[in-house]
Formats: sequence, structure tokens, C-alpha cells
Amino acid sequence: MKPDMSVKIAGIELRNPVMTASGTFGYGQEFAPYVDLEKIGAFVTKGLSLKPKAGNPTPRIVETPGGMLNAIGLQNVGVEAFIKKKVPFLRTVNTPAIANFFGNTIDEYVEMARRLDVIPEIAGLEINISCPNVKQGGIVFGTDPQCAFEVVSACRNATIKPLIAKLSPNVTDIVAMAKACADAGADALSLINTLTGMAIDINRRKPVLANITGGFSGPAIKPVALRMVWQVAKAVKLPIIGIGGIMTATDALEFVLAGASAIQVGTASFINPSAAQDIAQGMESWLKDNGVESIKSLIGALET
Amino acid sequence: MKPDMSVKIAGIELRNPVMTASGTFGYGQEFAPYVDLEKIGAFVTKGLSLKPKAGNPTPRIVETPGGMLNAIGLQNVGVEAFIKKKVPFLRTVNTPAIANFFGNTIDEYVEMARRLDVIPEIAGLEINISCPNVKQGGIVFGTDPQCAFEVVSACRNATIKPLIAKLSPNVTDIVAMAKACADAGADALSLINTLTGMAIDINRRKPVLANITGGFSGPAIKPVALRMVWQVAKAVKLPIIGIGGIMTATDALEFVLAGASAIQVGTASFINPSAAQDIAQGMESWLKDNGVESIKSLIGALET
Amino acid sequence: MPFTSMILSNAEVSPGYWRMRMTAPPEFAAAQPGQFVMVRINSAIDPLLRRPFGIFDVGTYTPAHSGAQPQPYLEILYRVVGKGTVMLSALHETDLLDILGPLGKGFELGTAAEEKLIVGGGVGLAPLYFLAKELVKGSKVRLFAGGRTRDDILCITEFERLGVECYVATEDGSLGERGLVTEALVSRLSAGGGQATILACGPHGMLSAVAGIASAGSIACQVSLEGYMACGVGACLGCVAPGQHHTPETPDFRCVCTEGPVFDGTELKWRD
Amino acid sequence: MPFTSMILSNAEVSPGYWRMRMTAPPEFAAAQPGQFVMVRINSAIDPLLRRPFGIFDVGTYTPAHSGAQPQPYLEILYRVVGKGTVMLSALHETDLLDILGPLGKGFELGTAAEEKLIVGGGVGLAPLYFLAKELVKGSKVRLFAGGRTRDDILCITEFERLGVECYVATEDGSLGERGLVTEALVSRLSAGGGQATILACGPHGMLSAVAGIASAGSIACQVSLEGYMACGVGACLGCVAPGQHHTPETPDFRCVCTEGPVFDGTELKWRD
Ligand SMILES: Cc1cc2nc3c(=O)[nH]c(=O)nc-3n(C[C@H](O)[C@H](O)[C@H](O)COP(=O)(O)OP(=O)(O)OC[C@H]3O[C@@H](n4cnc5c(N)ncnc54)[C@H](O)[C@@H]3O)c2cc1C
Ligand SMILES: Cc1cc2nc3c(=O)[nH]c(=O)nc-3n(C[C@H](O)[C@H](O)[C@H](O)COP(=O)(O)OP(=O)(O)OC[C@H]3O[C@@H](n4cnc5c(N)ncnc54)[C@H](O)[C@@H]3O)c2cc1C
Ligand SMILES: Cc1cc2nc3c(=O)[nH]c(=O)nc-3n(C[C@H](O)[C@H](O)[C@H](O)COP(=O)(O)O)c2cc1C
Ligand SMILES: Cc1cc2nc3c(=O)[nH]c(=O)nc-3n(C[C@H](O)[C@H](O)[C@H](O)COP(=O)(O)O)c2cc1C
Ligand code: FES
Ligand code: FES
Repeated sequence: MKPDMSVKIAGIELRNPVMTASGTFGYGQEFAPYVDLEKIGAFVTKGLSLKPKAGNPTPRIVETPGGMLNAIGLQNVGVEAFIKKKVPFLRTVNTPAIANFFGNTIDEYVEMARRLDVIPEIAGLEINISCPNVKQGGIVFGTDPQCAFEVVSACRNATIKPLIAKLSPNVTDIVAMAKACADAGADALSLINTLTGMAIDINRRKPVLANITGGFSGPAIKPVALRMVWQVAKAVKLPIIGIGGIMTATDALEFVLAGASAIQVGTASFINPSAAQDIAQGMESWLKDNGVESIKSLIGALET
Repeated sequence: MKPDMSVKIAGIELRNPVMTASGTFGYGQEFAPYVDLEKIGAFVTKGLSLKPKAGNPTPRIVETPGGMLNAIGLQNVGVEAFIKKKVPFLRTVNTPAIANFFGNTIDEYVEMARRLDVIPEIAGLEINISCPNVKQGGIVFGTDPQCAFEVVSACRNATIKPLIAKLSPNVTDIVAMAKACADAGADALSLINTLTGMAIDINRRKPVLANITGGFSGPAIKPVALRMVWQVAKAVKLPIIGIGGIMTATDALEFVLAGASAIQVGTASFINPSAAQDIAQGMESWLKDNGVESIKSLIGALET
Repeated sequence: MPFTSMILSNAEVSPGYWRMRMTAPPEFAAAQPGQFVMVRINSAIDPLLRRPFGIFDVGTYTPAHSGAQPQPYLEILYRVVGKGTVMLSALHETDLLDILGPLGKGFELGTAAEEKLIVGGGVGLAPLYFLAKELVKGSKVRLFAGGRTRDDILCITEFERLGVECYVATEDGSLGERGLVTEALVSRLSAGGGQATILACGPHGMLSAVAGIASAGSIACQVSLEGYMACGVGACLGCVAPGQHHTPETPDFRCVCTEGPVFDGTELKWRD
Repeated sequence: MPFTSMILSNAEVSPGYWRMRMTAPPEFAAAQPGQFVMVRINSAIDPLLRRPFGIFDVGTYTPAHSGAQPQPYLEILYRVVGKGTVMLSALHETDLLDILGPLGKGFELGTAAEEKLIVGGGVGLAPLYFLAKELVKGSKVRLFAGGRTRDDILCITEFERLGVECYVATEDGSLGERGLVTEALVSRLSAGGGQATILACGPHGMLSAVAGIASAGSIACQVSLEGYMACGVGACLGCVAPGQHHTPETPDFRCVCTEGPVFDGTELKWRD
């Protein structure tokens, strides 16, 4: 028998739990040559902002042991160009597209939510709260429960689309952040975004990244991501999208057992452009081999 | 010319900046067959507590991509047995020994500081604040600036020996933690302790570690450690001991440039038992090859 | 001691089981049966940790080139179970490996008079070959080899060549008796005979059963344990196993890499 | 496209420089000079990211075994500079590699009439050989090869065999003229001649100088850039380079892996 791989996240039906992570899959089209987009559960766009963002100077990326740092600076075409140039492609693909967005003030976030709310091709919104609040001395929304609550609830009131809050791992208490976003009305939580890391070139005596620090991703961060997903799943009722260092179907199943209803593949797509599809296929094979009829029966099935 | 590798930390003279990290070097003697203890700067004991501690059930360790998780449970012989059975060996080695200690209440910490304060063979104390405060609902001392301040200042009053506060990386704001320890009278700061991570065995549907979560160490965590050392060095005047994923002399020099006056080698000693000595040698060679006369000139010399 | 070793041969001896011979330093001649080595699979960080393997055999060989002196070698017998052993099985002759050992406390060889009953499950046979080589010098040695199927019964001919009497049991009956190796051990013991001592290595379940049989018949018994190891030198405390006095309330842990891997059956807690 | 490739040969052609030939799929016949491949060094996570290498040559070979049909191959010429290239240089014939490519936008071959001046610094020569092979079919081709010392001047005989006229300059004068390759280029240009176009690959400093020379003499010029890459397919945005309109206030970044690596010299910002 063919196992049932379908899951439902924030009201969005996914044919399987494998999504692609924001910023690692372009706007979808870039990977069309490598991935059958109708063999994955959903894909998430590059983070979008009101105005086009050109991003940081280079170098923007550096490899670290088992991972990488990026300081792209949220480069994106901006919501207008996205609607004109990228949305038409979404129409051609029968797979839910999630729009990831950010801002530097609550107003910007809300405006983004409004703009995206009216685009039928967008199945849901993922709000990236790992950004500094310029109105509050640059404190990162996602590192303070109150700030997170305010920005998420403001966006909640600005859209009727499913709203997924994406959590930053650079916090003392990930559960407090999760609860704040739940209370603010998020329909689901995705975690984790990148840890903050740094690399140094000892010969130039300079940071490798022009931006000095960068976002840390890849297999190296998996243990932290898995721990946070497990902590949040125990404490919060919302469906969780597990993210962080997922390279294989085994990695993905670890997140599902820890409590994730779906997962996102990020850095892995750089190393293997068809990673997301391969992982979905691998998960299905594992279920078949182990006589598991539905992926849903594995969600949070960890025995502790 | 032979470069000057000596540094001074919290009043302790080190022949070179390379120390060994608590819990990864036993009580020193275990590595005597592999390391010339008089070729490293200092070594730090396994974490000590008032009573002997038997630690956690097994499995206690698991490998992760580029790192490992441990849930040893702070197993140690207890301060009495340490004084009787382990201290005599310290007398035979002409290298500073730092005693790492912990407790579950402020009173336990203070009592430990008092006991260790009177041992002449101990050059300094490293206080591990990554432990739950059983008197305060198990909140980890090292994740709350106020708790950290209280326990460190209490120990400060209990010892005249150099006191090094070892910071936990599982916090939103590492600088706030560093400042709290500085205000409490710590002579130096060591960072980072392990991140909290998790691994799952999908076939058994159980966590790999009997303790469910564990401390994450090894090369994988280096980018986070380096970033935190850099952040703290910019904000706090105290000397810093950099720790986290240091496997090579290059890694060690990255931490020095970021602002560390000394470094500790942890997990690397498991893979290469003479890692600490090899790293000290490698650093000296690099200084020679690059015409750097003193390691001190590199401390915090990062150009940003 | 840490040393760089050159692979002399690396061959699959049974489906999924490989035997590797590599050069060893002269000091390795002092290795004891039951001791182990920590092998670093490569110089990269994946896999990060060394892998522990029992010493299957030690000896000397004479290199091909003319006028060469005999050189010591070391052998391991390993089962491919995961990342590290997969990579190990892909290595070739002349490839170099970073090895730490011999490590740990080996088997006590006891007195010549007593008959030696050595019990091995699957790859647990690995350290028993080196052991048997020493034991046959003075004592009668019987090997009880068990496995799930015939493919898990390793190197029996080598044991027989030593003059060891071999009793084989497989769960599927594809080789020797059908059933557990412990049954073969019991029936042998019930057959009586002189004073005997048991030395065993294999899955924890088998060791537990063997220890039970031994104490029931008040026969001396040594077992070689496994444990997840990071350092192999007593520093990480990752490898511990519960000792005889162990209870969750009053834990009593033994360090497998330094106090073991070989323990007297009575030193350990078998159910906890 | 991603494909699994078998190494046919991997040899050091000059101290620190290696040339690797490997099998390629039929589709690879469509590869353009200036395009590149992303090579996955091994299946482990260290190194994690693929490494980008220009296409040094493509062609077909006939396997040894009888009745074999000609098969396409691909060659890269690489310099050992760090972890990944060290590992790459340790690989042997018959080892397998996971490759993604051909990727990016290659050189425009232009019209036969114009003389082709190709300029390469050190390993920057790599993509120029494949380029020269195409260009000589219709045009006069001159190669200006520069390096620090003689060891950095690669495969000149191969270029000469194509009928390319080679001008060599080394900073230490150990081979050809002493000095920078750009000086050789300038003196050639001042010698006059028909309409010419410049195609260059090498260190950023050299490319910047070449672009300057070209615009000064209002000669068409294409340059092949490097950039730190994670994906090679336009998704990570890690590889960008500043375009002509770039200022810190109004950034204008071009994606090296998809809009490049070959750009028209005038498209780029050379000082920022
Ligand atoms: C003292 C001792 C002696 C051993 N002797 C042998 C031998 O002679 N032949 C043989 O085939 N195997 C032996 N083992 C088991 C062997 O160490 C493991 O099979 C091997 O480490 C698996 O590595 P892997 O990367 O292929 O598997 P993975 O599952 O990828 O390994 C992941 C991690 O788990 C550890 N691990 C996995 N299985 C075991 C195990 N059974 N015991 C301890 N650690 C494990 C690994 O060391 C590694 O750290 C011995 C173990 C110990 C402790
Ligand atoms: C489009 C393109 C074509 C290239 N063609 C060639 C070629 O034909 N021959 C050749 O020898 N080299 C070429 N390079 C450079 C080559 O990619 C690097 O030398 C190589 O990645 C170094 O890897 P490493 O692990 O040995 O070095 P490390 O320093 O260990 O690499 C660490 C990280 O930095 C990156 N990196 C280091 N140096 C460079 C560089 N110069 N350019 C881009 N990324 C770098 C690596 O990809 C890796 O992600 C090309 C680069 C690009 C972008
Ligand atoms: C190059 C790069 C760009 C990213 N851009 C974004 C982004 O725009 N918005 C966002 O929410 N997350 C972004 N991320 C974070 C990823 O979506 C993901 O949360 C993180 O990389 C962890 O997953 P991984 O380890 O599988 O890569 C980016 C990550 C990388 C590596
Ligand atoms: C097995 C193990 C045991 C440890 N025990 C202690 C301890 O008792 N006290 C302490 O302060 N840190 C302890 N640590 C943390 C290390 O001292 C060090 O801070 C951490 O491992 C990061 O450094 P590394 O990446 O070089 O290992 C332990 C780490 C490991 C791996
Ligand atoms: S393996 Fe580290 S103490 Fe035994
Ligand atoms: S390398 Fe990823 S966008 Fe160019």
C-alpha cells in the first residue's frame, strides 16, 4: 500500500510534509529544472519586503564545519516586482506557495501582509520576525515575546490567509516566543531560522563576511533545531514546521517524531538541488518499509 | 626569534594561551600519556560538586554532524575525593590547574568555593553557571542575569582565588550575562559552554540520549562561540577565555583575534588526545611564520 | 598510544563483515586479548569521533621489498553498520589510518588447568580469536559461536586451525544447531567435565544470559562490553555501564574504556 | 543538470595545479566556453558546499573495452588552495564525483573577423583553453598568460598546438617577459592591427586592469568573475558582484552564477 503522506498546516493541504525554506529556493522557478515542484508539499518564497532590497556587500557566504554562514541581507525584488514578475509562475504550479515576508517596523509588516493577502496564488504567509525593529533601537522582534506578539497580532489583523510565524533560535526561551506568537493568532509556527554566527580570516585579520556576522545554517545546527521543535511541540498546540539542517529523509523523520507536522529543506537544496523531492520520496519509502500507513501517526510520536 | 606566547588571565600566568576545557580532560592525569602537561598553558578539572555525582544513565553521548551531544550528568568524584585522590597529582605538574565547579543552590556554590579556596595546588576557580537553581524552579543560573549575578558575587565573597565565570550560550543576550558576571566581581569570563541539543533514533522512536537532551559541542558550534566571544569582548573589559569547537591552531587564532586572551580545547581532545599541545605548538609556529613577536598583540586585533 | 597505520589489506570475509590488517608500532606487541583500538576514519570532521574496535589479531609480516625485516601488524574484524564502517570498508591497501591503542583492560587468561569456554555472538567473535590464540597455548579451548544466520558465524576455520573445538548455533538453523548459542553452552556444561571458565563477547542480551548461566553454575565468567565512546581514555565518561551495586537511586557506574571493556560477570548489574 | 561522473585521470600538471578528466553525459556536448560546474567533493558533510570550477575542456574518448562507443568527457584544471581542492587532488581514477553543470553564461564568441585577445592569470587560464578551441575555428587568437612565476603558467603547449600565439609574462621573470601580463597586452595593442576583442579570466586585480585597458582603447572586453558560491543556480544570492551602477547607497548587484560568470567589462563596477 502507498502510505498517506498528506498533512494539513494552518488549513493548507500539503500532498506531503516537505516544504522548501525561504531564501534557499529562490521564487520557485530557479529549481524547476531540478525539482518536480508537484512532488513536494509546498514551497516558500525568498523573504519579501515593501521596497526592493539590494542586500549586503560581499563576501556574503562562508562555509563552516558542517554548515554555512550567510549575510545576504534579505536581498529581494520587493513585493511589487514579485507580484508582476514572479506570481505568474506560481499559477502554473499545482503546489501551495507560501510568501515569506519581513519589515523593519510594525507598519511595514502590516503593509506587506495587506499586499500579500489579496494575491490568490499565495496559499499562506510566513512572517520572518528575525529582523530588527528600527523604531525600538533595533531590537530583533523575534527575541522579545512582547515585540513578537505585537508584530504578529498586527499582521493577523491584516490578513485572512493562513499566517505562519517563523521563530528565531537566538533566544533563551523558545517556548515563550512560541506562546507569544500563538497568543497573537498565528496559525502555525516554523522553526528554526538561522543562529547567529561568525567566521574570521586569520591572515587578513578580518571577518570573512562583509557583514561581520551571518546566519548559521546546515547540518551543524540540526541538534539545536530538533531540541527547540521538541520543546515547543510539548508546550504549544499549533502545528509546527520543523527547519534546521535537514539533509535526508531520516533527518526529516526526526523532526516529525519530535512534533513537526511538516518540515522545510534549506541549505540542503544548495548541495543537492533536488534534495526536497528526494527527501519526500525517502520519507515515503521509509513509511512503506516500516508499515506506517500515515505520516500523521508519526507526528510527535517520540517516546520519552 | 621565538614568539612570546605567554598571557595573563585573572592574575594567572600562562606559558601559552591554550587551556583544556572542563569535562574533556578528566583531572589531568588521564592525558599524561598523550600530552606534555608542561607544554600547555593550563588545564581545567572535570566539574566538581560537594557530593560525588554518579551522573546520568546511558547512552550519554551521540555524534551529530560536525559535533557531539553529551549528557554525562556532571559525574564527578566530589570535592572530598578530589582533594584526597586528585590534588596530589597536581603537585607534580608545573602548570596551573583550574578547578571547575557547580552546585544546585547558591549555598552549594559558595560552599564549593570555600573548599577550593584553601587548596594551594589550585591556581583558580571556574564557576559553571549552566546548572538549574533548584531553589528557583530549576531556572538555569546562567540564563538569567540576576541569578548569575547573585551566584557569582556570592562565590566572589567566598574565595580570594582568581574566579572565572563560565557562560552558557543558550541565551538571547550573551553581553547582558557577561556584564552581570563582571559586575559580580568575576576576574575573567570563559565562553561558551555547550548549546542544548537533541538527537532522535527514528527506528526506536526514542531520543538517542537517555537524558533526552544534551550539551552540544565540537567544530559545529564554532561560529556561534566565535560570535559570542566577539560580542562580549567589545562590551566587557574582563579577559576572555574562548571556547567552542577549537580543533586547530587556526581556530584558536580566530578566537584570539575576536578578543580572547586564552582559549580552551574540549571535544578536540577526544579525537586527538594531544590536541591541546598540538594547537599550542601550531599557534607558535604561525606567529613565527608571520613575524608576530607576541600573542598579546593579536588579542582583539580583528579589523572590522 | 596514537600512531599512523598503513592498511595492508581490507576484505569482506562474510556479507557485511570486513577484516582489515594494518601496520602497528613495535609497542603493539604488548597488546592483550580483549583490548581495543580507537580508529579515526578520516582527517575530516565527518565522522567526527573515533570508532572503537576490538583487536582481532596481532602478528608480524615481512614486507615484499628485499632485505625487509619482519614488521608488527594489527587486525580488526568489523561489521558495516553505519557511516563510519561504510567509509572504513571503502578504504584501500596503502591508505593511512590514525589509530589510538591498545586501550582498556583485556581478558584475564587464568590458569592452564581450567577448560576455557569462549562464547561469541556475531561480530563479538572479533576479540575472541586473539584470545583463543593465547589460551590454546596452555588450555583446552571450546568456542561457542552464535548468530542470526550462517553469515554471522565468522572465521570458524581460523579457530579450528588453532585446535579450538567449535560449537555453532544459528537462530535460523542455517549453520550448526538451530537456536541460541547459550543453549549449546548449557548442554555442554550439563555434560559435566573438569573445572571451566567462561569468556564471552557479543550482544548485551547474550552476555546477560551467559552471565546468568555462569553464576547459576557458579562458574567464573568474564564478559567484554560495548559502550558509546568519545575518548577511549577515561576522560569523557560517556561509555559507562552499571556496576553490580547500581540502582537508579544509588548509581554505580563502571568506565568501559578503562575499567573494561572486559569485566568479571559478577562486577556488573545485568538488569536495571 | 546534476550527474554522477567517473574520474578518468587526475594528475598534477604543475606544482600545485591539477588537471582532472571525468566522464560526462551526452547533454554536456552543449556546454559553452566560460561555463562552469559545481563539484561535490564527497558524500559527507565536510566539505559541505560544492566547489565551482570552470570547464577546461570537453571532448570524447573511447573506453578500453572492446566494441566501446566514444563517450563524452569533461576536464577541469584546478589549483590546490584549501580543504576541498586538497581532497580533490587525492581522488583516483574510477572514483565517482557528483557534478552539477554546465552552469552560468559563457563567453560570446563574436564574429570571425575580429582578432581574439584572450588574457589569463594563473588558474584563470582554465576556461580559456576550451574557449580558444572554439575561437581558433574562425579567428586569429592571441593568448596573454600571466603569473607570479613559471609554475603559474599552465598548459601553454596545449594552446600553441591549437595555433594560438602565446605571450607569457611572469612577475619574477622566470618565464617570458618580466612583469604583468597586462603590460604585454598593452604593447601588443599599441602595435596596432585590425579590430580586436578581449576575453579575460583571472584575479580580480588583473580583470580590473584589463577592463580599464579595453575601455581606454574602446575595445570590446568580456571578463569571467569568481564569487563565493553556495548553490550555483541563482537561489542563494551569495555570489553577486557589483554592477556598473553600483554605489553603497544605490546597490546594483549582478548574480555571478546565472548572469555570469562571464560579463561584458562595461556591465561591472570596477572600483567600489
Ligand atoms: C570496546 C568496543 C569494541 C568493539 N569492537 C568491535 C569489533 O571488533 N567489531 C565491530 O564490528 N564492532 C565493534 N564495536 C562496535 C563498533 O564500535 C561500532 O559498530 C561502530 O562504532 C559503528 O560505527 P558506525 O559509524 O559505522 O555506525 P554509526 O551508527 O554511524 O555510529 C554512530 C556513533 O555511534 C557509535 N556506535 C554505533 N554502534 C555502536 C556500538 N555497537 N558500540 C559502540 N558504539 C557504537 C559510533 O562509535 C559512533 O560514535 C566495538 C565497540 C566497543 C565499544
Ligand atoms: C565560476 C568560478 C569558476 C572557477 N573556476 C576555477 C577553475 O577553473 N580552477 C580553479 O582552480 N579554481 C576555480 N575557481 C575557484 C575555486 O572555486 C576555488 O579555488 C575552490 O572553491 C577552493 O575550494 P577549497 O575548498 O580548496 O578552498 P577553501 O578556501 O577551503 O574553500 C572554502 C570556501 O570558499 C570558497 N572559495 C575559496 N576560494 C574561492 C574562489 N577563489 N572563488 C570562489 N569560491 C572560493 C570555496 O568554494 C568554499 O566554499 C572558480 C570559482 C568560480 C566562482
Ligand atoms: C542563503 C540563505 C538565505 C536565507 N534567507 C531567508 C529569508 O529571506 N527569510 C527567512 O525567513 N529565512 C531565510 N533563511 C533561513 C532558512 O529559511 C532556514 O530557516 C535556515 O537556513 C535553517 O534551515 P537549513 O539549516 O535547512 O538551511 C535563509 C537561509 C539561507 C542559508
Ligand atoms: C563530555 C563533556 C563533558 C563536559 N563537562 C563539563 C563540565 O563538567 N563543566 C563545564 O563547565 N563544562 C563541561 N563541558 C563543556 C566543555 O568544557 C566546553 O565548554 C564545550 O564542550 C565546548 O567546547 P568544545 O566545542 O571545544 O568541546 C563538557 C563537554 C563535554 C563534551
Ligand atoms: S570513552 Fe570516554 S570515558 Fe570511556
Ligand atoms: S551561487 Fe547561489 S546565487 Fe549564485
